[in-house]
Amino acid sequence: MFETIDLGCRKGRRTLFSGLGFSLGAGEVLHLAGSNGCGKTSLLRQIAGFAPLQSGQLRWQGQAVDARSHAWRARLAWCTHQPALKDALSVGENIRTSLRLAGVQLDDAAIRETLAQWQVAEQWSLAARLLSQGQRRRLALASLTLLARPLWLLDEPFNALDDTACRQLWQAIHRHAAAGGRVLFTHHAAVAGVRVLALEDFA
Amino acid sequence: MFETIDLGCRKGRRTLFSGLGFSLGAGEVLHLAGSNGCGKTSLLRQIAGFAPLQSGQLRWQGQAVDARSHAWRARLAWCTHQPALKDALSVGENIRTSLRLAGVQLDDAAIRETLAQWQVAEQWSLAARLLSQGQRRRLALASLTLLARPLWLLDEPFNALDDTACRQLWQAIHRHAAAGGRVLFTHHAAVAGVRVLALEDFA
Amino acid sequence: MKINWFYFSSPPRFYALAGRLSPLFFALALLLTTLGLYLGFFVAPTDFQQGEGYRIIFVHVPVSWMSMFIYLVIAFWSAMGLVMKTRISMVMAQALVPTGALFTFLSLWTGALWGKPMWGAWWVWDARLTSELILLFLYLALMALRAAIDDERRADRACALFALVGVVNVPVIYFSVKWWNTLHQGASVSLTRAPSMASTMLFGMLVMALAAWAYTIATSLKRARTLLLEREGDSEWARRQFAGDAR
Amino acid sequence: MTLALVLFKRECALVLRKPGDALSALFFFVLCATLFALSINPEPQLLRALGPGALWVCALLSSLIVVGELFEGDWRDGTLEQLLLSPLPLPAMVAAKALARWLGSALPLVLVSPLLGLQFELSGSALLLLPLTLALGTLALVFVGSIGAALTLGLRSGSMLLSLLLLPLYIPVLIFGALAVAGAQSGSGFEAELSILAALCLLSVFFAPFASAACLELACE
Amino acid sequence: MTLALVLFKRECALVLRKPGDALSALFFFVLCATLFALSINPEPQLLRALGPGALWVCALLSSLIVVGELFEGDWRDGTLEQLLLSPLPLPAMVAAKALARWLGSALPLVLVSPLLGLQFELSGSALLLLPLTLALGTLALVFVGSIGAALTLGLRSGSMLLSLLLLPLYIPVLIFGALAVAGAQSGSGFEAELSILAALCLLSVFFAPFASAACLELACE
Amino acid sequence: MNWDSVSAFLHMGGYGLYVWGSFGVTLLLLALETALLSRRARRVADEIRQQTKAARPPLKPRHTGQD
Amino acid sequence: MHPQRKKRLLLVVAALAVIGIASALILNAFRSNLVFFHTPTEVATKQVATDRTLRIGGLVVPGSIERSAGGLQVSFAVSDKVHSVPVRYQGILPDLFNEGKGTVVQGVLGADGVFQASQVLAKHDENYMPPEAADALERAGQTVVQP
Ligand code: HEM
Ligand SMILES: Nc1ncnc2c1ncn2[C@@H]1O[C@H](COP(=O)(O)OP(=O)(O)OP(=O)(O)O)[C@@H](O)[C@H]1O
Ligand SMILES: Nc1ncnc2c1ncn2[C@@H]1O[C@H](COP(=O)(O)OP(=O)(O)OP(=O)(O)O)[C@@H](O)[C@H]1O
Ligand SMILES: [Mg+2]
Ligand SMILES: [Mg+2]
Repeated sequence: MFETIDLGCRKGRRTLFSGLGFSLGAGEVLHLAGSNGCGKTSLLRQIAGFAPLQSGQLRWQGQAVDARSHAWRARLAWCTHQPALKDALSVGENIRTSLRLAGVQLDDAAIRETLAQWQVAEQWSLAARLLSQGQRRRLALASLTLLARPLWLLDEPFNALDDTACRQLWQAIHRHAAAGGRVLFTHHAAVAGVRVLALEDFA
Repeated sequence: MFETIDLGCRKGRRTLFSGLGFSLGAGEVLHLAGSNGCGKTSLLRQIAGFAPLQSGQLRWQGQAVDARSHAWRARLAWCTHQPALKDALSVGENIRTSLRLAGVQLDDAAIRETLAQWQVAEQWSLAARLLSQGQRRRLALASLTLLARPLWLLDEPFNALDDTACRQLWQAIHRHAAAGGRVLFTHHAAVAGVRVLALEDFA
Repeated sequence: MKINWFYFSSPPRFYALAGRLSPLFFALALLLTTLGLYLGFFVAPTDFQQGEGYRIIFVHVPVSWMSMFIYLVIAFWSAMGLVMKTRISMVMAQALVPTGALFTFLSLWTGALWGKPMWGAWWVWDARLTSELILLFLYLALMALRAAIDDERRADRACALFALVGVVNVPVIYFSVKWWNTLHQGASVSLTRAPSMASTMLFGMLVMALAAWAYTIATSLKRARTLLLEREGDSEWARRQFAGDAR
Repeated sequence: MTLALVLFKRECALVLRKPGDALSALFFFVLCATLFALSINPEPQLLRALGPGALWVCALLSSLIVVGELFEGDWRDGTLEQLLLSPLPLPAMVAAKALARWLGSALPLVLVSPLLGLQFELSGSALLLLPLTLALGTLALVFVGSIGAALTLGLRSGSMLLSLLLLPLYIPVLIFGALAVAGAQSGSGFEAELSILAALCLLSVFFAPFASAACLELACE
Repeated sequence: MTLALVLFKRECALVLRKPGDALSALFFFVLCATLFALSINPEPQLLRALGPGALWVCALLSSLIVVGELFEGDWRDGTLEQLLLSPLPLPAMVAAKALARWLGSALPLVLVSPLLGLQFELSGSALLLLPLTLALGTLALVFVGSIGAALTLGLRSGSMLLSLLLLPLYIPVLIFGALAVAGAQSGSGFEAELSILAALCLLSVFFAPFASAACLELACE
Repeated sequence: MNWDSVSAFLHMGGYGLYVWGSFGVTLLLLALETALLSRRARRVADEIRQQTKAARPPLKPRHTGQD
Repeated sequence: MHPQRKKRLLLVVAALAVIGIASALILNAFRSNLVFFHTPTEVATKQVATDRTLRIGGLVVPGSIERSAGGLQVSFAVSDKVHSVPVRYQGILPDLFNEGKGTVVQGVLGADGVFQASQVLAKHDENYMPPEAADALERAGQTVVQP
């Protein structure tokens, strides 16, 4: 069980949210909803340990965790609007090294297979700078699914994706949940059949 | 009448589209659809004159136009995933100077009113670097609506916007069309009641 | 009859023409070099001041002239390419750069080798030498710029613009000896007065200069052909060139 | 014209908002000159022989740094595309930006230079001439540099290419600038060098924006 | 350890893919030294007196440029956040990046330095010692510089702040490096300076990554 | 004829090193450029030949007779 | 006039003006001294500073070359036919250095008025001819012109 207790966030003189708590069991998917600027990204960054917790705590299996510890970060997969691609390297090199740096050893064949599912296998030897916005997104998501981390933190992952890629991402999310993973994502459209946390309730 | 005749685009050894032609009358809105990487952004950049036309021509009221000429560019409003904000300047300074540079003279009250419609008036004196993704988008769109250019070229304008902002954008588009303007936009979801150009028909 | 100047600006026609001319000029260059070397070493007499050392003139002057002239030609083709938007102009501009850089380097090299025994220094910072060094930097910059840009069209135009910006340097090189008092000697050969040089010497030098011309034409045409193929390798006309022996 | 003024004001606002960025050129200049002065034997004769050249080299290197980021920010955040669509003619835009950059980065350097000249034991007239030549020279360097900045915008290997491209264009300015100061220092006259410097400055301020504008169009592709 | 190796390899691949970026430090070094030599009267005596100090100053300035962009790219494109989530300890990551950067940017400079030494008419043993001290020195400069780079990441006025922060840390390296070469040049011995330089190098290579790692955590907020 | 012997020719009145250094390097570099150029030309030709072969659809005589 | 045209015309006029001013400035520069070396006259009339390295160019005065015992120390005078400057030098001379020929010396002017050279360069003219022709010219009373 992953829980957050009494999280809060102030920016300047404005309180974005406070007293925020939710829990996320194994296999659960949580949709973090709220209007632009209400603090979704800020919350995710706190959970990932990139911004300090301003109040409250995070708990994993009932134990308080330090969001900046290695042990905690090793559980996370993180995907935002910056796809973390090196423009000068090819698609293949990019994904291969980013996986290896995340501690995942996979042979090229396995990587290519996943890329093919995301329809970017053809671009394998294209420099990343030449990719379209959607293709960059797809690449980031493909490497996400290969990481095998229990908790996914996705900030607007559906941005810039076309229908096929959106379906692919849904499948990936559900597959991850079915395997006991947890997913916390932000999205602006309503999604049927997924638990919603409206951030504005904590404003 | 704005027309494109026989446009084509090759990248590397791949042909993205060829023989592309469409026309866009006054008051028309055209949805440019296609999967990720099919060339929507490339097409828009050719029309805006940022990338050279590889074949064919553009016509405005029956006359061929040079996409790199000042006269042509003065007709365009351009909005992509880069909101053209200076991180160090405040929201107010940003929008004020970008409007003046585009040749529009407006007093702060008028600008603030529009910003209020887009719900970013509160952030008037916040540095742009502190804005959330959606707020940056909103700002870019607010300045777009103030520009009073006849042809809007919007690359995935709905990205990162929440429901309210999306509705706001639709209203702006329809108002622009009703006033005789033309809108060409890319979007991944299907939109009811808007003419669609499927780019993949020209692949 | 009206001459169609754009006739050879079509890639296949240019390719064919260059293919015919290039070997011709190579042969001419070889011939003229042999003749020039013979004249320079066996016919031209010793100089009254510099002894046998002056024979470097037969290579130094042709390469120096060529180094400046090639830059002018590059600027010409660049301007043509920017204004007329003909692809061949840009290809020609690109094709001349390495040869120009080579000649500039050789001008510096032979000049330094000549300066040591005659002046007593490999190098001095006088106006002629400095401006010629700047010319070398200009050529190197053109090559580096070309190499750094992936998109051919952008590379063409960027290099053309840069070449045009740098062209002011050429008159500076040429007139430097007149405008400033330099260690480098003044012009021995000029259009406005009789050459201050014995005619056998002058003749050898001119033959070598013609050889340099022929070499430049041959090399640049050949390189232009290659560049054209590299650029338009998958076009119909390029494939047709090799259709015969592709079986 | 008024549009150019608006842009100019925005650039100035940016400079004022992030003074550290603009002043980094000044800082680099001071650092470079001081380290050079420190690294040699502090004999007046030696220092005086070295001064004009060394200070000018430092100014040139700082200008190279100034120029490197002239269009970078606008290009990265999409402002450049919007500027291309504005009614402001591109050369005017380049001129406004270059001028603001010069005011923000090079002018402080010019003003500080006499102090550094003292460090190199420059004499009276050379101390006066140094800022004058530097003012003319850095103006030329920044404007000519804008061509290089526009050409290398968004390229791999940008910064090296930039220095390679600008080297041949910068050397004449360096030579005449240093010669003028050295001439004033030795009392052998500096008018000729100064007027050539002024000519170079005039030509580059007027013509470089047109060349840069053409290059910027390419960079946006 | 193997992860650090992966990162190291990626950095090397980046260097190879954009050699211009890495070599810009080398180019700056050569440029700086050459222009400096050019700007003064090329008298052997003068040059020889100047050589060690001037070359070391040029190397220091180039290192400053190298260091400035150490984490910038990773920070901008989101890679730094991913690296924070990787099992690779942060200090190891810093070390891998700094080492790769040193190999790509500073080593060429070290290798070329004897040629430039010739330009300044350095004598035999100084010519040999110059690359050795530069190798040790630039290693120290790059590693110490990584602290500054991490501290100023994403700050307004980054580059000025960076040089300001690093200057006091850099000066000891400069002094001992230049002294060692000058000692070899004049034949008055250089062992003491060399061993201090080696000590500085060792200390900074070992401890700087830990300091930088702490600063990087702050930068990502 | 200016020269009494081959050694006088090589000696070049004491300037042998300079004169032959100039001519030698010049001829060498020009030859090198020519060689590199023809190698490059050959490479491009080979590449296109291979592509043409690959692009040609096998056993479709209809297409070969075009033009 | 059409405003667009007017603007363009204005621009052209401005360009011409800029070119004009610039060329005036440059021409002005060439009228004054812009030099690789100074002449002995300039040195004699103290138009150059004496405490720093400079270059002096001119002809070696015939009969002025004196070699010291070791042969390495030379002294000679450089003149531009108006003034001449005595020069002292220790080192190897270039092959073309000779009496009546052009030279450029680099060094410092001492307090005693003797120029202490650290480098001596030979400057020759643009004439090339066989020795016989030069002899013939000389016999005809025409000296070979020096620049
Ligand atoms: C690195 C040193 C040198 C460089 C860069 C250099 C450069 C040049 C250039 C660019 C030219 C062609 C411009 C013109 O035709 O006026 C030239 C011509 C010439 N150079 Fe040099 N030079 C160097 C050294 C020398 C030396 C040491 C000598 C003789 C001792 C020499 C003798 C000549 C001659 C005779 C011409 C032909 C002038 C004419 O008739 O127009 N050069 N040099
Ligand atoms: N040099 C190249 N070689 C091959 N393909 C290339 C090259 N450069 C770009 N491409 C391809 O061109 C396409 C560019 O597409 P563009 O950015 O216009 O797509 P898009 O329709 O806007 O996509 P998205 O919906 O993802 O934004 C991409 O598919 C990219 O992979
Ligand atoms: N210093 C500050 N003073 C006031 N408000 C601030 C300050 N810094 C940031 N903010 C506000 O904090 C909010 C940050 O929100 P965040 O980026 O988390 O939003 P979000 O929910 O992810 O929005 P979006 O859907 O647009 O991505 C923004 O509304 C921003 O205006
Ligand atoms: Mg957000
Ligand atoms: Mg797109």
